[in-house]
Amino acid sequence: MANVIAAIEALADIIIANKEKLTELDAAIGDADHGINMARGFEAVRVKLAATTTEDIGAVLKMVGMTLISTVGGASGPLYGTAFMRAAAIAQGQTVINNDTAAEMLRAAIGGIKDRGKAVRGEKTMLDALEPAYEAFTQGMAEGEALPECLELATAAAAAGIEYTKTIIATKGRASYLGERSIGHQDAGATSCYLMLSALTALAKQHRQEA
Amino acid sequence: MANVIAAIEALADIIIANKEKLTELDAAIGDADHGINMARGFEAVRVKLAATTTEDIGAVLKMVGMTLISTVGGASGPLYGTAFMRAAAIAQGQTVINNDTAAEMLRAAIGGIKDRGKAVRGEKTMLDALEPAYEAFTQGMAEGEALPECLELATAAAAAGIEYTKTIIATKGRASYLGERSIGHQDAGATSCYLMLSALTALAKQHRQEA
Amino acid sequence: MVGIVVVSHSAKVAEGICELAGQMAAPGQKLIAAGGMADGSIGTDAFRILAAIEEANTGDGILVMVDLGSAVLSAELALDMLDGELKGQVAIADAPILEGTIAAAVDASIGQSLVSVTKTAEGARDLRKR
Amino acid sequence: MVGIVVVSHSAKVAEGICELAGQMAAPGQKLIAAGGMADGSIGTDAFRILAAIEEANTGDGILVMVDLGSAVLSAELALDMLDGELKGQVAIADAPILEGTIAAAVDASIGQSLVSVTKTAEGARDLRKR
Ligand SMILES: Nc1ncnc2c1ncn2[C@@H]1O[C@H](COP(=O)(O)OP(=O)(O)O)[C@@H](O)[C@H]1O
Ligand SMILES: Nc1ncnc2c1ncn2[C@@H]1O[C@H](COP(=O)(O)OP(=O)(O)O)[C@@H](O)[C@H]1O
Ligand SMILES: [Mg+2]
Ligand SMILES: [Mg+2]
Ligand SMILES: [Mg+2]
Ligand SMILES: [Mg+2]
Repeated sequence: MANVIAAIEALADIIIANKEKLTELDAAIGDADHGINMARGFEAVRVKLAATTTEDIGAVLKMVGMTLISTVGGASGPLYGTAFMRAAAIAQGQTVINNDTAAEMLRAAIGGIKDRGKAVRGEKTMLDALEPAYEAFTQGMAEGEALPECLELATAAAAAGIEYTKTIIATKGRASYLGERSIGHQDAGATSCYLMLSALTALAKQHRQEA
Repeated sequence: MANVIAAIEALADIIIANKEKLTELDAAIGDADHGINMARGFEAVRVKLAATTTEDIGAVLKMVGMTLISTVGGASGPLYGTAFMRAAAIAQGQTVINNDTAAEMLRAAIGGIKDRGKAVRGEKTMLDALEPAYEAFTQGMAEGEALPECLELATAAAAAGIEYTKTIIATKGRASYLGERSIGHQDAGATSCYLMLSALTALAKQHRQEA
Repeated sequence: MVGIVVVSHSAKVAEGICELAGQMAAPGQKLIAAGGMADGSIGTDAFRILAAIEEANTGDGILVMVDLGSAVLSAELALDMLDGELKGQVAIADAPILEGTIAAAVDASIGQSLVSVTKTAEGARDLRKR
Repeated sequence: MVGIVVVSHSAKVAEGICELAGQMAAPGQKLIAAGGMADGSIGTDAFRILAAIEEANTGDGILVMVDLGSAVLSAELALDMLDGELKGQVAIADAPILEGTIAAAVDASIGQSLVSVTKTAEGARDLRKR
């Protein structure tokens, strides 16, 4: 995998590029700000990243988490913020990451989102992308796949998770105001999760080709 | 009784002179604005009064009611506003007022306050000054007293009503937030009622002396 | 869509609530703030409420949200000043002002009736925040 | 006196509520607004909440009032960032933000405990406006 700075840049790029799409998804069943929130957060991350010199993955992820907490503004701020902070704790002091550590980081991030948001799978949230993604990732590992393939499997599972969110009622977050009327719409937070995983997949593949 | 303009001026004078006292009373068990509210209202009434030429008591009282509604701001705004409007309806087209009409105006004003505020006597509101005042006024009439004496009796009854408000729990208005802790404090709105009655009494007596 | 009027003693509160509810509402949703007094003081003014009700009126009914008991007095006085036909199309919600307005805006935006929107606003009392 | 922090997605709402509650409160009562984001956007920011909690702290406990579920997430995150001792003195009310803050301010102003003030805030859900 490329270095952590490049990875975070890739996340910022894909989120900012999809600002409008994410906002539109949130407009249908929420308050029309998920893209705005996340883009504001990752714009701030980009600024901090420009001044970052450490290669400590934990330190960089912690910076990302803190920045999202103070700039995103919506529920996704404390949720992604906590997720990055928890992943940071796992990667503390490390400069390269193997499959096992990556899986553990993803697991810790999901745990953070669950602790913070008290949601479970099936409530039409980012968890409906992330939990299947984690399962697919570890499944890939068990089958001996390398990091790019594991990430690719995770991304595909997250995409399926997005489709699944269209079929269920939101019971957490603002979309729960709509009750049954939230059916038929995909969750914005699940979509931003998917986008980030897909950006990491693309980066990992490109990095291997270059290597 | 002097003309209606002089009467309203007397009300404005006494309220504005007691702005701080009324605010202090409201500070103890409310939100510290009754004097500010009422003074703002009667300052606006003064301005309107300067441009008033009609001697129609109903028209002047209606102007007073409308002005209080749009400038007082607190509960006392719609309450006194409604009271003046109801009294105005009784005095419509009249330029002098006898005891009977005065009593009817007071009764109508009280009815307006009750319709608007849905309070009854004993809830620590302006009604605890006004209802005894009305009873004393009509009692004085029954005993053949002239308007100044009737007003004097009404004012004394209102003063007793204020004392009574110290002994009871507020169950309407902001003071009800305090529950039992409202005991021991006198009601600001009952006090502004008393002040207005006392100003009218003084004016009526002075007018008779001058006559 | 049922129009919504937000009456608060504070102009800031009324405006802020309308902004928050507006985020959750359909584009054409009327959310009219009637906060504070004309001179900027804290308080409520029945004439401002009256004007807000007229502004919120699209023919589908109007729900008035209030912050405190004294705002109810001003709102009811405003109703008394309305002409009979419009008066019958206005309801005052006995609901938490912020939570009720947001819930009501979501309901009104999908074209629910005044009765339904009022019930939704009043039901916001039972929404849990966590 | 228990300090009170008002967390809203809207800076206007948080400030306005603090003004309204301040009218009913004793002079020394801490009422700290933590509304909106540092750049003025609508949202909540756990670091602003954290700073507000510290500002509201007088040693008698702090009650945090929130507008919407996502404000709870930021408030709980702020609590997680507090040192252990202070963290134990902070409660987040599951109460209507405006009505609860006013009731809580009255209760806090007469020196009631954090448990009592929290209960009063949460009881505001059952206050009727008329
Ligand atoms: N309690 C929760 N647990 C997990 N995810 C949640 C929760 N609440 C909301 N979300 C996610 O956050 C997304 C909304 O983020 P965003 O629009 O930025 O915040 P807000 O809803 O506060 O405006 C939702 O699409 C959902 O995926
Ligand atoms: N429902 C009511 N019926 C009659 N009088 C009331 C009612 N509510 C409040 N009042 C009177 O209004 C007075 C308070 O007026 P004011 O301080 O101007 O308004 P607010 O309480 O809104 O700040 C109280 O002292 C009381 O006499
Ligand atoms: Mg959103
Ligand atoms: Mg939002
Ligand atoms: Mg007052
Ligand atoms: Mg007031």
